[in-house]
Amino acid sequence: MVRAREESVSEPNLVGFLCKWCSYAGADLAGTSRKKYPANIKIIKVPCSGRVDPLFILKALRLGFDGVLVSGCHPGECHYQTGNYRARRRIAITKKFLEYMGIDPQRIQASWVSASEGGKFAEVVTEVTRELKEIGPNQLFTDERQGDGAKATD
Amino acid sequence: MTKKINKRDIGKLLTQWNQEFAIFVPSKEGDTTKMTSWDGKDVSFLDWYRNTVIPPKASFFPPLEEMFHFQKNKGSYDLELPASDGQKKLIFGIRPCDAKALAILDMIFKDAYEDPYYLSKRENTVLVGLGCTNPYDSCFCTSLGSNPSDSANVDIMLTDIGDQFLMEAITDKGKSLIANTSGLDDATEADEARAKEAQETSYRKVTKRVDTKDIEERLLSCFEDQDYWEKVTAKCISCGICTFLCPTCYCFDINDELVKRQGVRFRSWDSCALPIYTKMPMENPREEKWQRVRQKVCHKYEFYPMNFDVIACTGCGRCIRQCPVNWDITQILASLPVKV
Amino acid sequence: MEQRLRTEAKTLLEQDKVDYIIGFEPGILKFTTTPLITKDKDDIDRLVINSFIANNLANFLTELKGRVGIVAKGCDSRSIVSLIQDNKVAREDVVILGVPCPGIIDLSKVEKLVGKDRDELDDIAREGDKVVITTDGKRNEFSITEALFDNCLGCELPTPQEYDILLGEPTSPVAEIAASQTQIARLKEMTPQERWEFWKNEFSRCIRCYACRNVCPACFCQRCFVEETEPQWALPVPKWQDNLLFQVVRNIHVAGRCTDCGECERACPVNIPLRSLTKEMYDIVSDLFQFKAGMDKDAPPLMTHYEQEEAEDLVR
Amino acid sequence: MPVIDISHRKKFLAKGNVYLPHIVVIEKIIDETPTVRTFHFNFKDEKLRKEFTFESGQFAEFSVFGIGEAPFCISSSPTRSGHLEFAVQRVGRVTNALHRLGVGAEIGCRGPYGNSFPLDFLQSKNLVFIAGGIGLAPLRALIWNVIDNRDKYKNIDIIYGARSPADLCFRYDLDSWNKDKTVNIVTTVDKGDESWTGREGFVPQVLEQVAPSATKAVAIVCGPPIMIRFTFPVLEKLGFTPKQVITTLEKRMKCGIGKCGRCNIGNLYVCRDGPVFSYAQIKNFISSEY
Repeated sequence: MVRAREESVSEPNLVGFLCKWCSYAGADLAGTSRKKYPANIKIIKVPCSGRVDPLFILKALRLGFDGVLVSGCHPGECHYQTGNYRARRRIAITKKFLEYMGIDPQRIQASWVSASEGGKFAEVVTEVTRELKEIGPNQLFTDERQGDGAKATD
Repeated sequence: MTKKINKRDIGKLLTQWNQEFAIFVPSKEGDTTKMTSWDGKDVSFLDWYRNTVIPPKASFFPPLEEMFHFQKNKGSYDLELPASDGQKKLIFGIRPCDAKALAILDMIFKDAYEDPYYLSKRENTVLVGLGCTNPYDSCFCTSLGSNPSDSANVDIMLTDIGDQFLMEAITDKGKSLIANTSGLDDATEADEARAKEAQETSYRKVTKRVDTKDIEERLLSCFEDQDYWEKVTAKCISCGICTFLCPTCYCFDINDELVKRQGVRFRSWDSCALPIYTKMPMENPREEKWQRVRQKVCHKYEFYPMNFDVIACTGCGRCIRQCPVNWDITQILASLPVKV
Repeated sequence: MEQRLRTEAKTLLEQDKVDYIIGFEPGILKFTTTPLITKDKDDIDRLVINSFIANNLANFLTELKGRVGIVAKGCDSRSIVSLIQDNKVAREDVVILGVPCPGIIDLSKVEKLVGKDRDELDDIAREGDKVVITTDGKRNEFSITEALFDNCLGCELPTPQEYDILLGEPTSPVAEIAASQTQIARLKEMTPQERWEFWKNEFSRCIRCYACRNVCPACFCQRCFVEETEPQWALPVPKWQDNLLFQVVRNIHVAGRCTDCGECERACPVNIPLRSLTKEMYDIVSDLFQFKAGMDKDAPPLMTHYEQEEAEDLVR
Repeated sequence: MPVIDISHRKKFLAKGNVYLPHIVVIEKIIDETPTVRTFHFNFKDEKLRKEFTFESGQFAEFSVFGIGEAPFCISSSPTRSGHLEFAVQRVGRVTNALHRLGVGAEIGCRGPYGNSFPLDFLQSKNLVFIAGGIGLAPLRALIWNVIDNRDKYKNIDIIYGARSPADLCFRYDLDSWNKDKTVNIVTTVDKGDESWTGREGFVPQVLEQVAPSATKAVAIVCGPPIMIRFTFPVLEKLGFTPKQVITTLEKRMKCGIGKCGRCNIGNLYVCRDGPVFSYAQIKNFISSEY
């Protein structure tokens, strides 16, 4: 899945933390039902959206990813009852706080995608990718030595 | 060869030296102070400078330093040392305590294996010392064999004599620099007398004391006194301020970063106050705060003297001024429970 | 107040109601105080309460084993309550000696007001809503609002809400909210790019001494994420990127625990305006979830709680 | 100060810079236990491969580039040429990375550092080796040296313990040393399994049972700090004086050359003044710091 960055400089790199009970299954369904969505997303399966420490989001941005998507079960449908509600609080403060730091809040995205919503998953990824393309590559953590915002994808 | 220079001509002097040297002067950065590259005009530090928060050791042993680069090439590695700029440097206004600290650091960095990063910068640098006229209430250099006008460890020493600085060449490096510097006047006997008087006045202004007599033995005798160390370290928060800002602390860490097959090995300041400093996977010999503080005190006043015959503290007082809980090493040294 | 404190503290030790007393004693340097942590009644006479008791002593609670009598200003008492909410401290193990706090004097502001360093001053005295700074025998009067810490200017509850013994009459807030937020307001006027550059610049000064973390009562993790090596979340070296990542994540991790006590900023040896981060997070949490840290010891902590309907507009 | 002549250790600096590693190649990997591997390695540089020398007990700093650097003793004996060896227990970031490497991988190596076992002092003495777990690695560098010069030394006792039978390292060595009738080997495990027929019990206890004579003997100890701590008093009881006890220590190290500061015991640095110490040298500071 590692693209040669040189070939498509403007293509955003997105990392998705997907809850294994719903959104990951939703992504799977999008694939098996041949819904088209951009291949810009690198998926990391997590046991619950509540597992996503804002640290993961920062680390992804630090590594040069252009955006982060956290996706979990719809409110009320968490496999562990409350994990997604907690994720919601965390993401809300993270998004607001990073905006204050000077990071475009659109780089931090969240969605509720159930296991049956393959279509919604494809839509979300398409939409987020388009938005990330608009705001341009993540140069936040680059400095002289790393030049063009090197990706630590290897 | 003693000269003098008008204070208002310091800008001109630095401009002249700037031809040959990169000049570093005390500067404000935000609300903190350190030695940074001179901008070619600002000499306002002459008005506010007492000492910098970040010690000048940072110019020789920076908080973060690239040791070498490595490139990964199909499983093979090419290593490359960073190119030396070869630029000669001059630090203007270093205080006697900090200059002495560099002499202390020289010992460890020359010991056994030469440390190429530190020593190359050291060899390339001229130290122009500036005697203190207004030491802090936390300074205690006079207890450690130095004083606010100590010229022992600089190349050129300046002493404030009112509108002028008396300028003494101390080392050969300093002598040849002064010989090649124009616009200096010869100092008169009266100037030297004034300097002497100023030095004596400064000496008296340092009022804080530590008693260093038999300090190695005293520390050894209470090394195992856990109750004592626990009590005097209770308020320590185990941050790295006192060690990072200490002009004689030299501990460091080594870490790698690899991004897209391009890597760097860094060395960075480290501190014996942080638990992770000695942490091994199964065991930490200095897990407890009192052990770490004891290490800091003993290293400076017992172990370093055992190895190099000099106390690794110059009495600059930074650790006292900057401590968030106002922990004071001189209180510790004064309260050691000595077992005779 | 000081006399009352000494009496109460001595009684607590004598009646074996606590194992330790944590308070303040005069520092060695002029106009400073230093934490006094003791089991010994003979030390009690050294306890002081004055305009320089800056430290948030709640920080020591998670470290001490046993029952503790602790001197607490308004913000400190909220830190204690927050620790109780997080089950880090048991309410019955602390005796809170509450100090109604008229605001603490920021020595670096005083130094700037008169253009002299702390040790060059003869006296700093609070006289009502004035501060009188004497240098070279000369009195300089300033409004107290010019000399207090920023967080004291914006303090909502100077009198501890949670206490066992209140050592004086309740005080009212200084309430110079705008003055306490000047730096944040300045930042908010900037473009996002300018703000990022600002923080990048500030964090390039950071030396990673971790004083901000270690002085913070809300930072009580046994092992901080920056010390993890597998995976290594942040390089343990003072690169601005990792310094910034550390501080941002630290702020997110203490969201809902931070009481705006200002200790991180005060401790920072290179003067990074850390309170401009902590206070903004405090406000975000307050705006989004109407949550303020350490107000109610029986309330669930911010991050363990939720409402059915909230912050939904941020999710797709 | 303990001025020590280390000029012989400086022969192999890369480009004159003590921190710059040489590139070495892993030639063979042996699984010792589920968590310990021995790596056979050699220098990439032809000349260094021929000229590199070291002494039993010395260590080197090994780097996995991009991950970091860690010290390991050279566990092979200088009396056996052809390649060098070091053994690694998987416990942290660098050791995990080393365990992920395969034959042919390039790593960094700088050294040799530290002092070595005092062969002159050991000559004509009875030697009692006491090791726990991977602590056998540094002693192995000496044991092979001694066995290859067998006539210079008197009796050899080896007391070696591990947590379980599966945690015993270098079993192939134990087997070959055992063939020598003048070498007495006692192995023990903290807790045996069904197939274990040997001794059970901690090393210090077994040492007390075996009770080697202190007469004209030297004990050489290496193992986890807790084992070392409990072994010293037993040796004392058996009549060994502090000078008759030699140990090689491990602490967290970074630079390997006595500068980075963390590995001190009192004024001595494990990397520079050690890792081999007599108990007499360190007993002032060891109780509360090791």
